[in-house]
Amino acid sequence: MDGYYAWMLVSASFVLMMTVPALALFYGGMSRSKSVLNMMMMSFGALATVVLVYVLWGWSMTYSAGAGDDVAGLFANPFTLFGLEGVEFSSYVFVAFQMTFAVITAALISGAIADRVKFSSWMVFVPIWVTLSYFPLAHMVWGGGFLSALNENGLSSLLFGWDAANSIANVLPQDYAGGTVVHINAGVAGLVLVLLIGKRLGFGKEPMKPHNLTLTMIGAGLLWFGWFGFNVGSIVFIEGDGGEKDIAQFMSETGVTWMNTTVATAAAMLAWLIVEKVRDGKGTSLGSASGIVAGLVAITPACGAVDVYGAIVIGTAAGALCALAVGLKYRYGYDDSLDVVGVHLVGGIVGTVMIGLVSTASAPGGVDGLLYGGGLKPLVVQVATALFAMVWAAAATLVVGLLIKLTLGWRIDEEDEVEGIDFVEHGESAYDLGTSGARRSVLGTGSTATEVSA
Amino acid sequence: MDGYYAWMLVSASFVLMMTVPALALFYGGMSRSKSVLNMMMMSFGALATVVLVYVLWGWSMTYSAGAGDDVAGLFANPFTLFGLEGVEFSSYVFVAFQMTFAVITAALISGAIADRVKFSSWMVFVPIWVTLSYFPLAHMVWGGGFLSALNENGLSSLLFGWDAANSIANVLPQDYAGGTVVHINAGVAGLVLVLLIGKRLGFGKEPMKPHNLTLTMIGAGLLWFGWFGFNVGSIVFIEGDGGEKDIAQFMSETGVTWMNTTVATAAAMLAWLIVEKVRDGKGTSLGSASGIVAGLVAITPACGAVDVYGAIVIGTAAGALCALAVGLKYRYGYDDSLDVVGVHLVGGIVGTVMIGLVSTASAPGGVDGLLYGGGLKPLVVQVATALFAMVWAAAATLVVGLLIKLTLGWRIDEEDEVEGIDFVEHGESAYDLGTSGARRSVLGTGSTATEVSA
Amino acid sequence: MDGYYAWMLVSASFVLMMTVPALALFYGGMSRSKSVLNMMMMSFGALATVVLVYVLWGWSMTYSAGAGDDVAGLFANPFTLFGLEGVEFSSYVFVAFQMTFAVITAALISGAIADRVKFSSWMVFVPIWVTLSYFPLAHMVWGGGFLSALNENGLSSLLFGWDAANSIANVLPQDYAGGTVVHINAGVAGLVLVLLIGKRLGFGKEPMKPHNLTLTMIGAGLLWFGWFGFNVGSIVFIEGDGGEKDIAQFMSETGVTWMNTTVATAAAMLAWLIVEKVRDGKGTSLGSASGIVAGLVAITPACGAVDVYGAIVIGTAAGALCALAVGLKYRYGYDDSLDVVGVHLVGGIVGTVMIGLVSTASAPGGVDGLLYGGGLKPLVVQVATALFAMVWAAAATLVVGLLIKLTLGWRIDEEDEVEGIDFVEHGESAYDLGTSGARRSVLGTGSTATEVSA
Amino acid sequence: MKLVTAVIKPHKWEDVREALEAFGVTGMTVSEVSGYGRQKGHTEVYRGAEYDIALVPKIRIEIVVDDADTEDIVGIITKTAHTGRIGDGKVWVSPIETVIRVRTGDKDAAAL
Amino acid sequence: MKLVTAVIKPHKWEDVREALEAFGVTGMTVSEVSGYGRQKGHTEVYRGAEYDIALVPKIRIEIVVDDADTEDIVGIITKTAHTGRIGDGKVWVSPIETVIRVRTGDKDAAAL
Amino acid sequence: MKLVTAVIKPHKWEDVREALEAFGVTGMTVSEVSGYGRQKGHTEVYRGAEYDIALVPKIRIEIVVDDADTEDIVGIITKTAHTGRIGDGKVWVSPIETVIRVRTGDKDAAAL
Ligand SMILES: Nc1ncnc2c1ncn2[C@@H]1O[C@H](COP(=O)(O)OP(=O)(O)O)[C@@H](O)[C@H]1O
Ligand SMILES: Nc1ncnc2c1ncn2[C@@H]1O[C@H](COP(=O)(O)OP(=O)(O)O)[C@@H](O)[C@H]1O
Ligand SMILES: Nc1ncnc2c1ncn2[C@@H]1O[C@H](COP(=O)(O)OP(=O)(O)O)[C@@H](O)[C@H]1O
Repeated sequence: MDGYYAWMLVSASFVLMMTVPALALFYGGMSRSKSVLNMMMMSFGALATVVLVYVLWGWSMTYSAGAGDDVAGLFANPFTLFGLEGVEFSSYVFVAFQMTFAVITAALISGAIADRVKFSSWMVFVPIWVTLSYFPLAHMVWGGGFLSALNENGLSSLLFGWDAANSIANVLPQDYAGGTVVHINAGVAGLVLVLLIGKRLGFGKEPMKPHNLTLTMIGAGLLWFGWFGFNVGSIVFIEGDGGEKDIAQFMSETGVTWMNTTVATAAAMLAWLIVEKVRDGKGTSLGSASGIVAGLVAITPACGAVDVYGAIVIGTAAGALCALAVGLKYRYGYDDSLDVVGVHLVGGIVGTVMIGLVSTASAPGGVDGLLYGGGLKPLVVQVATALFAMVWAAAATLVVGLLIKLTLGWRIDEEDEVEGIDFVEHGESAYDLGTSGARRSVLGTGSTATEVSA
Repeated sequence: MDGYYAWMLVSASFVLMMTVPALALFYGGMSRSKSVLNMMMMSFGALATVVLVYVLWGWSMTYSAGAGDDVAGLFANPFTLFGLEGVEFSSYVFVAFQMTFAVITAALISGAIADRVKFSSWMVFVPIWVTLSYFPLAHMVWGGGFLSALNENGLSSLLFGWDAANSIANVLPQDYAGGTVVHINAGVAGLVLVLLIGKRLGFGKEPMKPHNLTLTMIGAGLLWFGWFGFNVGSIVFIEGDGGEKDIAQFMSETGVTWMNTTVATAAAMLAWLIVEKVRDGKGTSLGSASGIVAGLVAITPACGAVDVYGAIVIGTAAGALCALAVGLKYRYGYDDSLDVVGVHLVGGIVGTVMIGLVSTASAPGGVDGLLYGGGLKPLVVQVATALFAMVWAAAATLVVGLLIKLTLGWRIDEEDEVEGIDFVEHGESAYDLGTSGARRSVLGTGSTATEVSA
Repeated sequence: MDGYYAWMLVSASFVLMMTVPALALFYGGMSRSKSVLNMMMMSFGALATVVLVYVLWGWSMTYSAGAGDDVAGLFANPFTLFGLEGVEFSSYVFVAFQMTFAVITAALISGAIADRVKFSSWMVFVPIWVTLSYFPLAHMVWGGGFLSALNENGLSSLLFGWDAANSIANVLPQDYAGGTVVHINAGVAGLVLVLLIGKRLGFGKEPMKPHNLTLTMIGAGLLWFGWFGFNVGSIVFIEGDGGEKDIAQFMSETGVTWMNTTVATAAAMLAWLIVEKVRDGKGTSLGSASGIVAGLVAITPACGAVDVYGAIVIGTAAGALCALAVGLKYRYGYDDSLDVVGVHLVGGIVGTVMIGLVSTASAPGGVDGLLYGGGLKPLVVQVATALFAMVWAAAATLVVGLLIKLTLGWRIDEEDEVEGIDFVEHGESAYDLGTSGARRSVLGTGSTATEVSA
Repeated sequence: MKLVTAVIKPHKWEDVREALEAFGVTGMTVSEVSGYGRQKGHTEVYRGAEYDIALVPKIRIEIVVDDADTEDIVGIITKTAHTGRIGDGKVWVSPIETVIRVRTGDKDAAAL
Repeated sequence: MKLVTAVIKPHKWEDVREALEAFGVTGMTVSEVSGYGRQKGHTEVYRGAEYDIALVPKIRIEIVVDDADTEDIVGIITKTAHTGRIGDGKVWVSPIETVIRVRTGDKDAAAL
Repeated sequence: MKLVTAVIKPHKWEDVREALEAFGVTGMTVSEVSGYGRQKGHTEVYRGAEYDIALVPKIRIEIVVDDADTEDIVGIITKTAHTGRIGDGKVWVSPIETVIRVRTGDKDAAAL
C-alpha cells in the first residue's frame, strides 16, 4: 500500500494548494481592486492559524475517539492527542490530509464578508470557529460521532432504529468528502456572519464587479485540480489492513471518485452557462468558473455513491440551482459578497440531499437511493444530517460572531471601506502597473506587424 | 502496482490541469485584453463538453475493440461501452487519463481562431470534431487500429509486409504520447479552420500583441508541469499483469520519459531564444514560453524512443524550426492567431518524423532509427503515419467546419469584433483595475524608501 | 516500492514547477512593471541551462563517487557519468529530482540582482556557477563528500574525532533537503553578486515597490505546494533495498517531513505578520508571502530532525528574524533587490544552526540537539558546516562573478535601466491592458447592480 | 462656448453625473487623474521600507458648454461634489473658440 | 497659438495620426479617456447582476498649433475620425498664450 | 488666472514637483499621457512580428496659477524638466476665467 500512501501525500498537498493559492485567487479576482490583497490574506491567514490549531487540538477533538473521550458523540477530547502526542508517525499523513480540510473550510467563509472586516478580527475568529463548529462536525461525520455513528446512539438509529443483531444502523448516512462538514458548514457560517456584520457600503447601488477575472479563472482551474486530492483522497478502506482487498478497493474506488468528480463538474459548468444563456442571452466566464465550483461542491459528498449518470444529474442540478441562487442576495438584501451561500450552502445541500435520490448500490460506496428503489429512508437520513449540520453551524457561528462583535468589533471604518481595505488594513496596493510599457502601447503602435526577415 | 496506479491518478489530474487553467492561461495571455475571457472560455468549454462526450461514446469509439467492433481499423463501436457500461471500475483511471487527452486536443485548436468566433458555434464544433477526428485517430494509433496495428492490415504491414511467423509487422510505428493524435491533429484542425473562417479584422495591419505575458508564462510553466502526466503517464506495459516485470518497467521507463521530456524542452527553449537572438538581436519571454511548448510537443511522440542526446537533438530542432515557422503566417496571410500551426503542427511533425532518425533500441520503448543503423524503414513509417493523420484530420475538420459555417455560422459581427468579443459574447470585461492604488502610485510616490526603524 | 517511486516522479515534477512558474511569479510580482519579464526570464533561463548541464556533467560531479573519482572530498569526476552514460534507467528519477534542486538554487540568486543585468551574462553565469559552487557543495553534503562524510576525513571527524570501531563519525551533520547546498549557497551568491554589480539606479531614493502582488502571492502558494516535493522527496532509506523496512520508513518519515514543513511555514507566516503588526501597525500581504518562504527555507534542512514543536520554534524564529533582516539593506546600502540575502541566507542559517538546538532523536532523522540534552557538539557541527558552505559559495561566486565582470560585463546601460530592462533586453512589455473594458468601467458604471429576473 | 474642467473625488462622480444629466447636459469627457494638494496620500509599507504616496486619485470632467449655462453647471458641480473635507477639488472655466461634432460637422451650440 | 483638443473613437486614432503626420504635424499629446454622451456603453452581467456601463472608451488628442493651421487641422481630424455613427466625438479649439519647448527654451511657433 | 499645462518626461516628475513645492505651489493635477513627437518609441518583437511603438509615456501636469506667478512657474518647470535630449516636452499657458474650490466655494486667487 505504499502506492496508496504516496497518493495520500499527493492528496494532502493538493488540498493545501486549494486554499493557497487556488481559493485565494478565485476570491481575489472577484473582489474589487482595492481589496484583493485583503481577500487573499484571509485565505493565507486561515491557513496559518488552522494549521497550528489543528496539530495542537484539532486532530484530537476530531479523532481521539478512545474510551470515554467522546463527549455525547459531539466532539472528542482536545487534550488526549494534544500536539500529536502519541500519534504514530505513520498516521501523520492522515492528520495532514484532514488538516487541510479544516483550513479550506475556514477560508471559504471569507468570501461572504469581503472588503469590510478587520483582519485582526478574522484572525481571532478563525481558530475559535474551527474549534466550535468544524472540529465537532468533523467528529460527528467522520470521527464516528453522532451523525455517522452506526450504533444505537447515532442519528440514523434514532430515526429508523437499529439492527441489534449486526450492531449496525439500518440506514447509512453518506458524506464521502465533506458536503456537510465543509460546504454546508462554511455556507451557513458565511450567512450568519453576513447577517451579523451587515452589508458593504453601497451594496446594491454601486457596482462591485470582479476586478480581474483571469485570477478567478486560474483559481477555478486550480480548485478543480486540487479537488482530486479532496475527493479521491477521501477513500476509507473496508478491511483497512493494507492487504489485497484494500489494494483492489484502492485501484477501483479511486477511479470512480475521480471520474464522478470530473463528470459532475463538467455538467455543472454547462448547466450554469445554459441558465445564463437562456436568462441573459450570454454565458459568462464568471459563470463557468462558478459552475465548476458548484459542481465540485455538490459531488463532494456523493462522489463515491453514484455512477456517471448520477454524477451528471447532480452536477446539472447544482449548476442550475446555484446559478439561480446567487441572485437571491439582491432580492433579500444580504450582502453575501462572493456568493458563499449561493454556491457552497446551496451546492452542499444539493449534493447531500440528492444522494438520497440517485445514490446506487452499484457504486463502490453507495446504497440504493429513492430512484434506485432504496425507498425514502436514505433521503430522510441525508436531509436530517444536512439539517443538523446547518443548525450546529449556525449556532456555533453565532456564538463566535457575537463574541467578536461585542469585543474587537468586525467592521473597519466607513471611510476606510470607501478608501479601500488593502491600504487601510495592510498598507499596500495590489497593482502598480506604472509608466512602463503597460500603457505606452495602449494607444496602439505606430504601424503594422511585419514578419521579421528570417 | 498500486504505486503505478497512484501515478495514474496523478497523471490524469495533471493532464486535466493542462487544459484548465494552464492552456487557458497560455492562450489567454497572448490574446488582446478585449478577448482574453473568450479565449479562456474556449478551453473551459472544450473541457466541459469533451468530458461528457468521452464518458458517453468517446471511450467506446476508441477502445471497445472487441470482436466485430472495429470498423475497418478506423474507429470502434460507439455503443459497445456507451456511458462506460461494462467498463470495470479498475479501468476508470485509464478512461480518465485518455479523456483528458481528448479534452486538451480540442482546446488546442482554439488558439488558431482567437477573437472572432461565436462561442455557441465553438461549443457545437467541439463534440462533433472529437467524434470525427479525435476518437478515430486515437483508435488508429492507440486502440489497435489502422496506424498501429501490427497485424497484416496495419499501415506498417501494408508498406513493408508482415512477419507471418510471429504474426507481427516488420516495422513498428511509434507515437508514445500523442504526436499524431494530439498535436498534428490539433494543428491541422487549426489550419483548416483558419482557412474556412478567415482572418481577424486588421490582421497584418493592426498590432495584435499579447496583452499580458505574465499569464502566458504561468501557462507555459504549468503546461510543462502537467506534461509529466501526459508523457510519463503514457507508459504501456509489456507484460501487463502487474507482476515484477511490470514494476521494473515502471521504475525505469518512467524515469527515462520524465528525463527526455525535460531535456528536450530545455533544449527547445534555448534554441528558440538563440534563433531570436541571432535574427532580432534579443530573446523574448514569449519566445521562451513558446520554445517550451514546442519542445514538449516534439518530444511527446518520442520520449520513450530516444536517449538524452536524441532528446536534445529533437528539442533543438523543434525549438528552432517552430521559431521560424511562426512567422510564415505573415508571409502567406493566414491568421493562425496564436500559432497553433506553427507550434503544434510543425512541432508534432518534427517529433514524429525525427523518431525515424534518432530513435534507439537502447531506449526503453525504441527501435533503431536511421542514424542508429535502423535503415530507412522506421523513418518511412513515421512519415506515412504523420501524413495519414494529417489527411484524416483535414478531412474531418473540413466536414465539421463547413457544417457549422453553413448552419450556425462561425464569425461574430465585424463591429462586435472591433468592440471586443468579451463584451459581445460574454457580457464581461476581464479587468477593472480601477481607481484603487493601481494608479495612485503610478506617478511615483512622494519620497524615498526608508527603512522602518526596527 | 513502486509507491515510493511514484512519489519521486511527483516530487521531481513538483520541484521543477517551483522554479517555473512558481519562483518566476514570486520574483516577477515583486519587481517593477518595466522589468517583470526579465525577472521571470532569469528563472526560465536558469531552468533551461542547468537542465542541460546537469545531465551532461552535473550528476557526475555530484554522485559519481566511485573509487578514485572523488577529488579531496570536494567534488566528483565530471566525466565518469558524463551524459548519464552508465546510469541505470531506474536511477533516472533520482537524477531528475536532484537536477531540479540545482535549477532552483541558481534561479534563486536572480532575485538579488533584479532589473539591471544583461540577460546574456546571466545565461553564461548560471552554468559556470552551478559547476563551481553548486555541484561541489551538493557533493560535499549529499554525495558523501567532505561536509557529510562519516569517515575520518569528514568535517565532523576533523572536529570531534571518529569512532574507528564502527567506522563512523561521532557527531552527525544534518541537512535534510538543502539548507546549506540550496539556501545558504544561493543567499551568499546573491550577496557577492550584489556587491560586485552594484545598486540599481535610484536605490534608496526612488520607490521600487512590487508591481503586482497577486503574482507574488500565487508564487508563494505554488512554492509551498512544490516544497512538499522538495522536502518530503528528500528521504534517504536506511536499508535501501526496497524491502519491508524501507516501506515502513517511507510511510512514517514522509508524514513527519510533510507535517513539519507545513507547521513551520504556518508559524513563520504568523511570526512575520506579528513583527510587522508590532513595528508598522499592520501586517502586509507581501509579509505573509515572505514569511511563507522564510519558513520553508528554514525547515528545509530540519524537517526530518525535529518534532512539531521544534518545527514551530524554527518557523517562528525564521519568520521573525527574516522580517527584521530584510530591512538591513537600507541601513548598509547593498541593493539585494528582492531579499535573497534577507530570506534565503538568513533563513538557511537559522534552519541549519537551530538543528543543533532543537533536533531530537525522537524524530525519524534526528539526533538530540542542545535543548534535548545532546550537548554542544551537534550545534558546533551545524555551525561549522554552515560556515564552510558560506566560504565555499562566496569564493566560487567571486570567481565566476569577476570573470563575467571583466569579460562580458554585468550591467546594462544606465539609460536602458531607466527605460526598463524588458524593452531593452527582450524587446517586449509585459502588459497591454489597452482600451478594452479594462478602463471603460473604471469610472464606475452608470447605475446600480440589479438582479436579473430569473 | 466655455470649457468647464472639474477635478473631483472619485466616489462623487456618480452623483455629479446624475445631477448634470438632470440639468440636461448630454455629453462630457472624463478621465482618471492624480491630484496633488492639501489632501495627502497614504503610506505604504513593503518589506521594511515605507513609501509615501504623494498623489491621490481624482476624476477630471471636461464639459464644453454654452456661455449661458456655464454658471449653472459650475454651480451644480460645486454643490454635488462637495463633502466639506479637504481634497474636494477644483472647478475652472476657460474660453473656447469653437467646437465641432465629428459625426455631423455641426458647430458650436449645435455641436453639444 | 491655439490648442486643438479632439475626442475620438479609439480605432480611428491610427488614421488620424497618419493624416496629421501627412499634413506636417510633428507632435501631439494623447491620452485615454472615457466618454459620456449619446452613444451608450454596454451592459455587463456578473452572477445574477447587471451593470450598465455608462462610459465609452475614447482617445483625446491635444495639439498646440499655429493660428494659421488651426482650421486645416480641425478639418483633417473631423474628416478622418468621421464614421457617421453616434459617438464619433468632438473637436474644440481654445486660445493659448504661449508655448515653450523644454529642451531648447524656444517659444511659440518655434516650439512646435 | 492662467492654466499652465506641462508635458514632461516621467522620471523628471519628482524633481518638478519638488521645485514647485519649494516655490510655493500647493496644488496641481497630474495624469499619464502618451507623447508623439520627434522622440520615437521602441520596437517590440513578438513571435516573428515587429511592432513599432509610436508613443512615448509622458506626464502631464496642470496647474492653475495666479497671473503674477505664471512666468516664474513656467520658468521653474522648463528648467527642472530639462535634460537637453529630444522628448523633454512642452509647456503651454492658456487663459482661465475663473476657478473655484469645491470644498469652500472660494473663487480665483483664494481657490488655489
Ligand atoms: N493649483 C491647482 N491647479 C490644478 N489643480 C489643483 C490645484 N490645486 C489643487 N488642485 C487639484 O485639486 C485637488 C484637491 O486639492 P486639495 O488642496 O487637496 O484640497 P482642497 O481643494 O479641498 O483645498 C488636488 O488633488 C488637485 O487635483
Ligand atoms: N459637451 C461635451 N463636452 C465634452 N465632451 C463631450 C461633450 N459631448 C460629448 N462629448 C464627448 O464626445 C463623445 C461623443 O459624443 P456622443 O454624444 O456619444 O456622440 P456624437 O458626438 O456623435 O453626438 C462623448 O463620448 C464624449 O467623450
Ligand atoms: N504640437 C504639440 N502639441 C501638443 N503636444 C506636443 C506637441 N509637440 C510635442 N508635444 C509633446 O511633447 C513631447 C516631446 O516632443 P518631441 O517632439 O518628442 O521632443 P522635443 O519637445 O524635445 O522637441 C511629445 O512626446 C508630445 O507629448
